Parts: sequence; structure tokens; C-alpha cells
Amino acid sequence: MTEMTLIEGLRQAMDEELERDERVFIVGQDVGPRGGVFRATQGLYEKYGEDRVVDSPLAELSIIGIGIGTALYGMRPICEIQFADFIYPAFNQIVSEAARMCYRSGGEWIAPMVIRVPYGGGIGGGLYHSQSIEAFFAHVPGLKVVVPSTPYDAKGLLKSAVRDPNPVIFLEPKKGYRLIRGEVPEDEEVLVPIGPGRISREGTDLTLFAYGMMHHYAMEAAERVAQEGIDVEVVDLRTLKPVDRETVLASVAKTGKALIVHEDNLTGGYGAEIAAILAEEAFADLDAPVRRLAGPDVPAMPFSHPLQDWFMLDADKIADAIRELAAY
Amino acid sequence: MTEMTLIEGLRQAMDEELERDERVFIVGQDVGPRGGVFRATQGLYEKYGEDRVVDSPLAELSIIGIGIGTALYGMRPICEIQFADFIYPAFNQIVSEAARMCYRSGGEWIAPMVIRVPYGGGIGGGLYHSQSIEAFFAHVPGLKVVVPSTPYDAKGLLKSAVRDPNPVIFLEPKKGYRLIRGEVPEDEEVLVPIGPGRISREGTDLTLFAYGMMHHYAMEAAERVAQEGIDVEVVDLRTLKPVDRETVLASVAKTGKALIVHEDNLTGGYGAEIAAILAEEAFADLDAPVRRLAGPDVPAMPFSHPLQDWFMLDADKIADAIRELAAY
Amino acid sequence: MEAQEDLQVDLKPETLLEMYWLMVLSRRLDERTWVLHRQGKIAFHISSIGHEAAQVGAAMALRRGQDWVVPYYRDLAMMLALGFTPKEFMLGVMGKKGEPNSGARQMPSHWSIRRLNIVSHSSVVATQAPHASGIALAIKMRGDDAVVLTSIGEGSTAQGEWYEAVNWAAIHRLPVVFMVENNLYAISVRQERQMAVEQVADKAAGLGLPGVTVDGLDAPVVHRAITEAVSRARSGGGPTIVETMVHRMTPHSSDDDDRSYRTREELEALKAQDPLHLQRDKLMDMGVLSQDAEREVQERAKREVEEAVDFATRAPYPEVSEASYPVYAEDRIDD
Amino acid sequence: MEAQEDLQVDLKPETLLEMYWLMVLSRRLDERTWVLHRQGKIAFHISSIGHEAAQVGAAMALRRGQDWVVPYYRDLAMMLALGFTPKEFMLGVMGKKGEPNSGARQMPSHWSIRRLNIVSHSSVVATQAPHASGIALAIKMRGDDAVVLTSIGEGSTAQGEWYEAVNWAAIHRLPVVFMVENNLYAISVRQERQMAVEQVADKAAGLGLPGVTVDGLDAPVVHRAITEAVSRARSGGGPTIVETMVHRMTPHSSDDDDRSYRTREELEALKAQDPLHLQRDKLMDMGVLSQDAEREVQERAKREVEEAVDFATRAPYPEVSEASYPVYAEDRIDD
Ligand SMILES: Cc1ncc(C[n+]2csc(CCOP(=O)(O)OP(=O)(O)O)c2C)c(N)n1
Ligand SMILES: Cc1ncc(C[n+]2csc(CCOP(=O)(O)OP(=O)(O)O)c2C)c(N)n1
Ligand SMILES: [Mg+2]
Ligand SMILES: [Mg+2]
Repeated sequence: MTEMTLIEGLRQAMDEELERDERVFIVGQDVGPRGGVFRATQGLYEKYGEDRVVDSPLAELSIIGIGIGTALYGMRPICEIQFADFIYPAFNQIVSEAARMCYRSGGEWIAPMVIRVPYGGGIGGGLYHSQSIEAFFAHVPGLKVVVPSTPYDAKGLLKSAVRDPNPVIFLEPKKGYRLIRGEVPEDEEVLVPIGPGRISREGTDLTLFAYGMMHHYAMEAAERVAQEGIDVEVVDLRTLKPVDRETVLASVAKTGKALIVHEDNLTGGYGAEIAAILAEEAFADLDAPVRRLAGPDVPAMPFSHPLQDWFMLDADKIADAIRELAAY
Repeated sequence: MTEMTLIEGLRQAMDEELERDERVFIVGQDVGPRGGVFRATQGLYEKYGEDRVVDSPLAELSIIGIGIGTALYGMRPICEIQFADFIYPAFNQIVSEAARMCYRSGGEWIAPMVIRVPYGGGIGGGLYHSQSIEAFFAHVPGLKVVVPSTPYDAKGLLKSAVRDPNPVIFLEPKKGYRLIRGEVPEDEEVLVPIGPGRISREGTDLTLFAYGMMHHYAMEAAERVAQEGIDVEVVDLRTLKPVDRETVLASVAKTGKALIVHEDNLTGGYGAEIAAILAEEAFADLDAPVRRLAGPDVPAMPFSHPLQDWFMLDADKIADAIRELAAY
Repeated sequence: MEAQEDLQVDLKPETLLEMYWLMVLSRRLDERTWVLHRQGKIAFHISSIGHEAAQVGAAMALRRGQDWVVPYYRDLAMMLALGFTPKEFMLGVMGKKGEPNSGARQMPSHWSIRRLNIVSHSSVVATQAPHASGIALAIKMRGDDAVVLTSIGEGSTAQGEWYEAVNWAAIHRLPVVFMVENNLYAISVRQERQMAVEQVADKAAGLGLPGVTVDGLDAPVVHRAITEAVSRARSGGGPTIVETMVHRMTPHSSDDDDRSYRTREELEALKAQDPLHLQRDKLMDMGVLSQDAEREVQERAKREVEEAVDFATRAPYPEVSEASYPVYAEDRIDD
Repeated sequence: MEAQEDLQVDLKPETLLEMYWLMVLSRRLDERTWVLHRQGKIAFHISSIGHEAAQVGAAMALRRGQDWVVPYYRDLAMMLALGFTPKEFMLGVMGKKGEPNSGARQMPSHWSIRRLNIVSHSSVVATQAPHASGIALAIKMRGDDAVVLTSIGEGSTAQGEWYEAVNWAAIHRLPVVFMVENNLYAISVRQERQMAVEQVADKAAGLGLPGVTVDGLDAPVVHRAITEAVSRARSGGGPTIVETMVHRMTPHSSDDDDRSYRTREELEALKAQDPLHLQRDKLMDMGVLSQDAEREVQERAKREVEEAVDFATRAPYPEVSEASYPVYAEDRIDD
């Protein structure tokens, strides 16, 4: 076991997959000599050369569209979108093309590819370097949407995503790149399956659903309220699409209460789907209203620090929501 | 009062607004001499000329981006996207730009514009001429999302949308363009406010939430089950963003049961938000699980008739869902 | 446009006859589909009438089944020239089970034929162009010697998708040919409203690759232009834009009515220059096509088309269960 | 690039001095902001150092406050030349209350100054270009005589957004100038990876409008090129691409470290051609700028910059409640 950061887990995953399979390559802005603006691909250009780590033009739709083309030919592209906020120019290629390729061709053509996307706020990035985008893509059949919250999962899920035969939107909580540290075995291959959620803390009083950076804060909040006698079960959803309904429902069947946390705007956010699943299928189990704690419904996270703090969730805000729900 | 079709209501609305305000103009593909591929703008080019009814290049992002520019200068563009399925190239301009303009400039700049979008299936359009897209946009703060289901509302809401100081995504149930008929007064100005939902049928046993073409079928289904003694309240949501929470909650407080119907894919669809609102705020009122009846989670509506019928909702399927929920 | 010398001489008589046969087959199949539509037997048709010479000329410049093709909806004649059959087409038109493009999931004329390296495309115009560049990038990465041909209408070159795709190909000198079928209309919108240049090929100068405009009513002329572009691509010389000037001799599709935006005189003038007739007359002048052979070609085409209609009419619709998969690659039946 | 005759003669000495003053002011402000960043007092800076001559030359070719400007993040010097103040800039850098671009909602250098017709833009590159064409379309529709100037980096012209925007302007001959600030880099990616043409101005040929490339280190040269483009636009002659060759003399932003992708020698060579020094030396040679005047300019700039820093440092942060509005136009305070 070695301790490493989230971004180190990601970098190792790419390194190992590039090594393992010559069909794998990386394409994106500044991924080459620069090693990515967050340094996720650092050293890979030097190791694998410019044919395997390709600096794209500043044109997101082409990163995805080109990626799809190479995938149709049998390659396994890892496409990097520099910030989640810049994925919208490629929305058409992702939603109309990558997601529908398998179905529309009756399975004759597939587009296995990973779309790596640093997302989320709290880093002084203002409206356009802080966004969360999972709700858009978790709505689209044909896509898988994955969000790791630990270095182990970051490595293991990214390696699985590279080997997955479908387009995978791989969301990386960028605030946690260097902040989140954890143990990752060195001597064995780390592969985490896409699909299953993970009960990261067992508890009995209520279930807290989270992912990415919010999972990190959720664990902090759960520890804090534990001292007050509130026993929170925390579920790290990890795969948002397809979601692990069994784990979601089983946990709420046990605790009777559900709190869903995400940074993205509340209305129509990913939490709505979890709440809806519970409203449909956990009716008899619920002892309290479902509670969503999410980013406010303003267009995006403001820059100025006090304003950003107002938008951004943290362990304090989550702990408050836990206390309120537990008291119901 | 005159009876007219939905599309006639839309055409009259545009005609009147072009007449009323010289800042209003139409831009889109084939909106000029062709009068739109659905004939929504028929006759307007001849009446108002090529400066007010502008055939755009085949390039959606530019239709929206240009529209935003004109709006910044004080114009009131009505942008037509030919089919909902073709809006994704413009996703970036809509989400990053139009929706965030007011907030990001502290209100100094606004982008008042209407984005008219024929949507929905059941017309043999296959994967790319049948899509529903409301969930994507109803998630975006700064946008309003409107869906009329009657000629009266089509006319009255479109006129309100043109006068609204914000970007409005105006979704038109294209299957109903000529199928849905209704009374519209001729001698008075028809304006329907954006925001309020409408109880289109009072009932006591359960509440059925619908919009657009599905509202049409919902009414049919409600009449059908009425003969079996099930008294359904139907709510035509009309404005999806911002949604009329009061009407939603008041109706369920009365009936205790909620069925939400939409054509779009189930997971992460618009129904999730309604279900979530109910799960959060109608906990004490609900006598049964919330039920969503929606398009299946396949990438889009298939072409071949039997396959399309499998995907598409209709009055029969809605009636079945009503019966099941009523029996809970 | 390129000066058009007597190019026919480049090609063997068999090749010229094959070209003509494919054009006739496509035309008869296309016309028959319009009739089915008028009879209310099918829901939708989009036609390649007037584009056949360009499409057949282009397809025959490829190594069929080895090179890759990323087409668009108007490419019926191109598909036939690549080995797609009238029966397969009719299954698609009628939305019948086993329709090879999409298992009847997509509208007719949305091509995808795996065995021929013909890649699935959507209805969203220009989205296919980046795929073509991507395939070409993969070919280059793998060191293979295949070439990609992708086609598009002139109107659709207004999309940023097309610009970005061509830009990639030009930067990386990828083995791809961007064929443009310029019929001057995008549904009702004329070229002047789509671009400020005279020819789509003029866009090449702004993207850093060669571009040519050729007479798309003349299959051998197109054949030569595409052959040149393909051999440049195959030998590492990079991409080319080949614009073929064609006629859209029908409304945009069976949903369209073109009377609101073009005069009947304009249409008649187009029809007077029917690529099928031009080709026939040339071949007859050259002595390559006899009256008898012409009759035979027509009869054979008619026969094949009727067989296709019968076959597809009798074919079953898909099982309803087919609509539910494959959403993900692991849902594929043969997985 | 255009032949560069002695263009200085076109401009009055006061104008030349005003240009120089604005360049100096921008540079001192910019450098001071880097210092604040190194001191850990601010979170982010993106610099216009090396672009000042082009930006000031361009801004001064406009009717300030009447023409419209749709800029991008690197345009500090342009903003100052249009009437934006150092105090306003510093408020934005520090995220303080009343910051006029966005009320401290956006990152620094995301311009929006209503009173100067400077339009709000996002961080998403190239999205501003269609807005510029749209404003120009509205100007044409209303029969007004304003002109739009929009700026962008060379890398961002790879976006389909830019292509579609320029295409509209060319088709409709709109009164807009597409200024490109070509510093050869998009963060780390060099121009050769962004396009296959030698110059961004070469893209004009493919879009059907004029395009020129000029020395962006020489403010009067840029001034002349933009003046010509503006007067063409104003008189109905349509849009122009004006590419200015500039130097990015800093890393991309305070988040960047350019050592991984460009050598120190390359950077030193750029710095040896500092537009500020070039301009100073020319004005001194011409006798327009004396040693005393130079000292005064520098001191005044320093003073104004320090005043701005003090002012912004003392200014309060926004109230937290400000974060919640205006999501919709009706939420605006003064509505
Ligand atoms: C993105 C997108 N927008 C609009 C449409 C609707 N549409 C289908 S074909 C077409 C015109 C295409 O014209 P062109 O590219 O010239 O090809 P042609 O049909 O003339 O061969 C339009 C507007 C579409 N399919 N996709
Ligand atoms: C759509 C989008 N993709 C990526 C980015 C991240 N990014 C910000 S600036 C930049 C480089 C821009 O280069 P260029 O256009 O040449 O302008 P310069 O910064 O050199 O002036 C990149 C990649 C972005 N802001 N927007
Ligand atoms: Mg065309
Ligand atoms: Mg640059």
C-alpha cells in the first residue's frame, strides 16, 4: 500500500492502461508537454510520445468527435475536457453521437471511450471554472457516468472505464485532486467495477447519499454528528449512471431517512432522480421527507470568496442538514 | 371565439408580436419563403420581409449566438430550432451564454429571446426527429421553459414569451400542431402568464401531472377512467421552469396521489424533479408512492412503427397507470 | 471547376457500364420509393435523384470494403455502388425486421453497413465529419493504408462541426476525402445564405488543404477527382475537399414541397440536365452502350427493384422487444 | 504581414503619447497584479503583457462609448484605452463589492462595462464571436452607424463558434471587425497544432471576407489596420479579420507555468522585443517623448496603480445576499 493523492491515482491508471493496451491514447488540450493544466497527464507524453498523448486544437466538439471516430476504428481514446464548464460545445457529439451509436446501429458500431472531466467548485474559479454537469449526462441513455471520491476508486474506476465498451463520462472532483489522499495497493492491479455504489460508513439513523468532493465532506460531517449521537450511513454513489438502485433502496430500508447532497444546482439536479426513486420505491420505508441539500439555483458559482462560500457546500452545511433530518 | 389548431395559435402569436413591436424578428432555418418546415411562420416573410424573417445558415449555435447578440442590442429575437433533436449544437450558447448573461453581468446585460423548438415523437421521426429535451433546460437557472398544450395557451404563452425579458425555451408538441384544436378569442388580446400551471380537470382521487402532447392524452385517459369511477385531477404544468410549486403541492394535498407523465426518458427526466418536490414537501400528504410514467431508458424513439409504439405513451398506457395507482 | 477534357478514355468500357448500371439501379429504386410514398405505403423518403453520377463516381474510386465511408442521408446511389442491396434498402424504407442499417431503429437512408466499413450516422447534419477525421487519425496511428471518404451537403458545411473536422484533418494530414454534394439548396435555403464564398471548395484555402470543384453530373469526372484525392490521402499527402456540383431534382424529402421556394422553370432546367441521360447519351455516342444493352439495363433494374419491394413487403416487422436494446454494448445479442 | 512604412506620421503627437500612456498604465497595473498574486493577496491574474500595443491601437480606432466592443480576457490594455479605470480593475481582481464587470461574480478580467458598450463574456472561448455578429446584425437592422470590434486569441479561432460567427458576418456583410491577437500559444499548444494555415488571416479567404495580418507590437500600425476595417464596416463594406502578431510575455495565467513547453531562450527573445520599449524608443527618436515626459508618465502610472490597489484593498466584499440574484431579469434591483 502507498498513500497517494486522487490525481496520482488517475495518472497511474492512465499510465498502466497506456502500457497495457496500445489502442489506448489520450487526446485533449495541453495534455502533451504541459501534462494537462492540472498535471493529470504529467510525464505521459515523454513516456509514450506524441502519437499516444495528443494535444488537440482548442475545439471541444472535435476532441469528442475525433475520439468517436477513432473508437469506431477500434481505438480506446481517453478524451480530456479541460474543465467541465467547457464540455457544452461537445454536447452534441456526446449526446447525439457517442451515446446513441450502439443503439442506433443495432449494436454494429460502438464508441468505447472515456471522457475525463475535472468538475466542481470551491477553488475560486467563478462561474466558468466551477461547474458540476452530472445531471445532464446522467439523463442520457447510452452513457455511463462515474465519479470517484478516493484515490483507490479514482484509479480503479478509471481503469475500468478505459476497458468499458461504452462511452463513459468520468467526472473528477478537481478540488480533491491534491486534497484527498488515500491508500492504494502497489503490487496488485486495482480495478473497481462500474455500477456498484459503496457504503463508506455504516449507520442506522439516516442515509447520506453523496459522490465526489461532497462525499469527502459528507464523511467529515458524519463523523462530526456521530459525537452528538447521530449515526449516519454514508453511501458513495460512485456510478451515477446506471445507478445502483439496490444499494440505494437497501440503505433507506434500513435507516428510513435519506439526505442527498450535491454541489450542482438543486432543481433538476442529480438528487432529483435519487429522490424520485425513493418516492416511487421506498414509500413504505421512509420515516421522514426525503431531503436534498444542493447548490442554490443561481446560474453558477460566483467568484468573490464570500459569494463562493454561500454557494459551496461543506461539512458544516451538511452536518446541519443531518441534524435537521435526524430530528424529524 | 374561433376554433383553431395549435400551430395556428403560434403563427398568430408571432404575427401579432411582429406587428406590435418592431424589435421582434424571427430567425431560423427555412423560416423565410418556405414558412418553416412545419409551416409555423407561413406568410410572415411575405408580410414582414427578409429583415424580420431571416433564413439562417444551417448552423444552430449561430442561430442562438446571433440571437443573443441582437438581444444585447435591444432586439427581441424569436429563434427557431427546426427540431428539438438539433438543439445540441447550440447547447453551449444557450447554457453558458443566454442563461448566465443576466447573472454574470450583475444584471447589466440581459438576453431576452424566445427559442422555439418543435419536440416530441409519435410521428415516425425515428431517433432524431422525435426527442424531448425539457429535462436538460429545466435544470438551468436563468432559463424559462414553457410547453403549451392547447391553441389558447400556445398563442398566449408565446406572446408572453416574446415580451419576457429572459431567454425562454418554448417547446412545441409537434405531433399536436394540427391534431390539437381549441377555442381562441379573436377580438381580445390573448396573453397567458409564464409561471402558473393550470388545473385542466378537477378531481379527487389522484393528480396527474402532464404537459404538451402528454397533457392531451392525459385528458383522454382521465375521461376514460372517469367512467370506471376514478376521479382524476389533471394539472397542465405549462411552465416547467420555474415550476408552479403551489399548484403542484396543493393538488397533491387534496388527492394524496401523484402520477407524472412525460415522453422523455424516465431517468433524470423532468418527472424526477416533480417527484422530488413531492418527496420533500408532500410527505404528510401522500397516500401512495409517487408514480412516474415516462419514455423508456433507450437512447431515443425508434422508427419502425411497432417499435415506436412501444416507446411512445398514449391514453391507454396512461389509463393503465392511473388504474394501478388509484388501486393502491 | 476543372477543365473537363475527355475523361471517359481513362476508364474501361466495363467500368463505364458498371457506373451507368448503378446509376440506373439507384434511380429506378428511388423513383419506386417515391411511388410507394404516394401510395401511402411508406412514411418517408429522401432522394438521391440528380446526385447519382457524383456518388457512383466517388464510390468506385475506393477499395470497396477496405476503405471507410462516412456518408450522409442523400447517398443511396453511393451505397448501392459500395455493395448495399436494393432489398436491404427496401427493408429500411418499410421499417422491417433485420434492416441492416439500424435494425429499423433509424429513419430510412440513415446508413450503417458494418461489412462494408460504412459508418452509422445520425440525422444531425455534419456530426459525421469529425468521425471521418477520427477514423483517419486511427488509420494513421495504426499505420494502415485505408482511406476515408465522407460526404455532406453544401449547406451543412456551415456547421462548426464540419470546420473543426476538416481543421483536424488538415493539421494532421489525415487520409480523408471531404466530398461535398453541392445542389445549391439546404431544404429551401440557397447557397448564398450559407456562405460568402463562391464555392465550398474555396473554404479549403482557409483551412490549409487542397480543394477542387468538379461537375457532379459526370461520373467519370468525379471518379477522377476522387481518385486523385484518395491517392493523395493514401500516400500521406493529406486530405482534400472535393466539391461536386449536382442537381437536387426532387423536393428535399417526401415531407417537403419545394414550390414555395423554387420556380417550376428552374426545376425543369435542372431536369433537362439529368445526369442519367447525360451519361447514357455519352456512352451511346462512344459506342459503349447499345440500344439493346440499354433496354437490358433498364429491365434488370426494374426487376431487381420489384423483387426488393416484394421481399420487403413480405418481411415481418421487428419484434417489439428489439426496441429495448442494445442501449449499452454489453446488451448486444451476440455478446 | 503588411509592409510597414513609417506610419507614425499619420497620427498626431498627442495621440501617440496617449497610446504610449495607456500602454504604460496597463503594463504597470498588470505587473502590480502579478506582485499581488506572488504575495498571496489575490487568487488569479491573466495578463495582457506583450499585447498592449495591439489592444491600445485597436481601441483608439473606435468611437469610444458609441461603437461596441466584445472582448476576451486578455484585453486589459484595451479596456483601459476604452475608459475602464485601474480602480475598477482592482476591485475585480480582489472580488470586491461593486466591481463593475460582474459584481464580483466572475473571475477577474471577464469584462462587461455597460456604459462603454463593452459586452459581458464568459470564460468559454469563442462564445463571444457570435454575439459580436449578432450585435452587428442588430445595428444593420436598426440602420445605426455603430461598429463592433471583437477580439480573440489565435487558438480560439479553431472553435466552430468562431467559424459560424465570421460566416454570418460575411454572408450579411455586417459591420464587425474580428481582431485576432496571435501570440502563437493557446496555453501550451502552439499555432501549428491549431491550424494548417500560416496565418489566421488566411482563414478569411475561406469565409469570403478580407483578412490582414499586422505587427501587433506597433500600436500605430494596428491603429491603421483597425481604422481601415472599421471604416469599411461603417460604410457598409462588411467585416474584416485583422490579425495582430503579438507576444505573450508571461505564462498563460497565474495558474500556469510555461517552463514545460517553452524554452527560456524563446521567452527572452520575445522580451527583447517588448512593445512598450519599442514604442518608447520610437517616440523618443521622433522627439515626441522627452526623458522628462517619460519619467512623468511612469510616475503617474505608478501613482494611479497604487491608488487603485489602496482603494480596492479598503473596499468591502459584496454582501452575501448579492450571490442570490439576479438570476432572471426581473430580479434586478433597479427593476
Ligand atoms: C443540425 C441539423 N439541423 C437541421 C437539420 C434539418 N435538415 C435536414 S437536411 C437539411 C438541409 C441540408 O442541406 P445540405 O447540407 O445542402 O444537404 P442536401 O440535403 O441539400 O443534400 C436540414 C436543414 C438537421 N438534420 N440537422
Ligand atoms: C471552450 C474552452 N476550452 C478551453 C478553455 C481553457 N482555456 C482558457 S484560455 C485557453 C487558451 C486560449 O488560447 P488563445 O485563444 O490563443 O488565446 P491567448 O490566451 O493565447 O490569448 C484555453 C485552452 C476555455 N476557456 N474555453
Ligand atoms: Mg444542398
Ligand atoms: Mg494565443
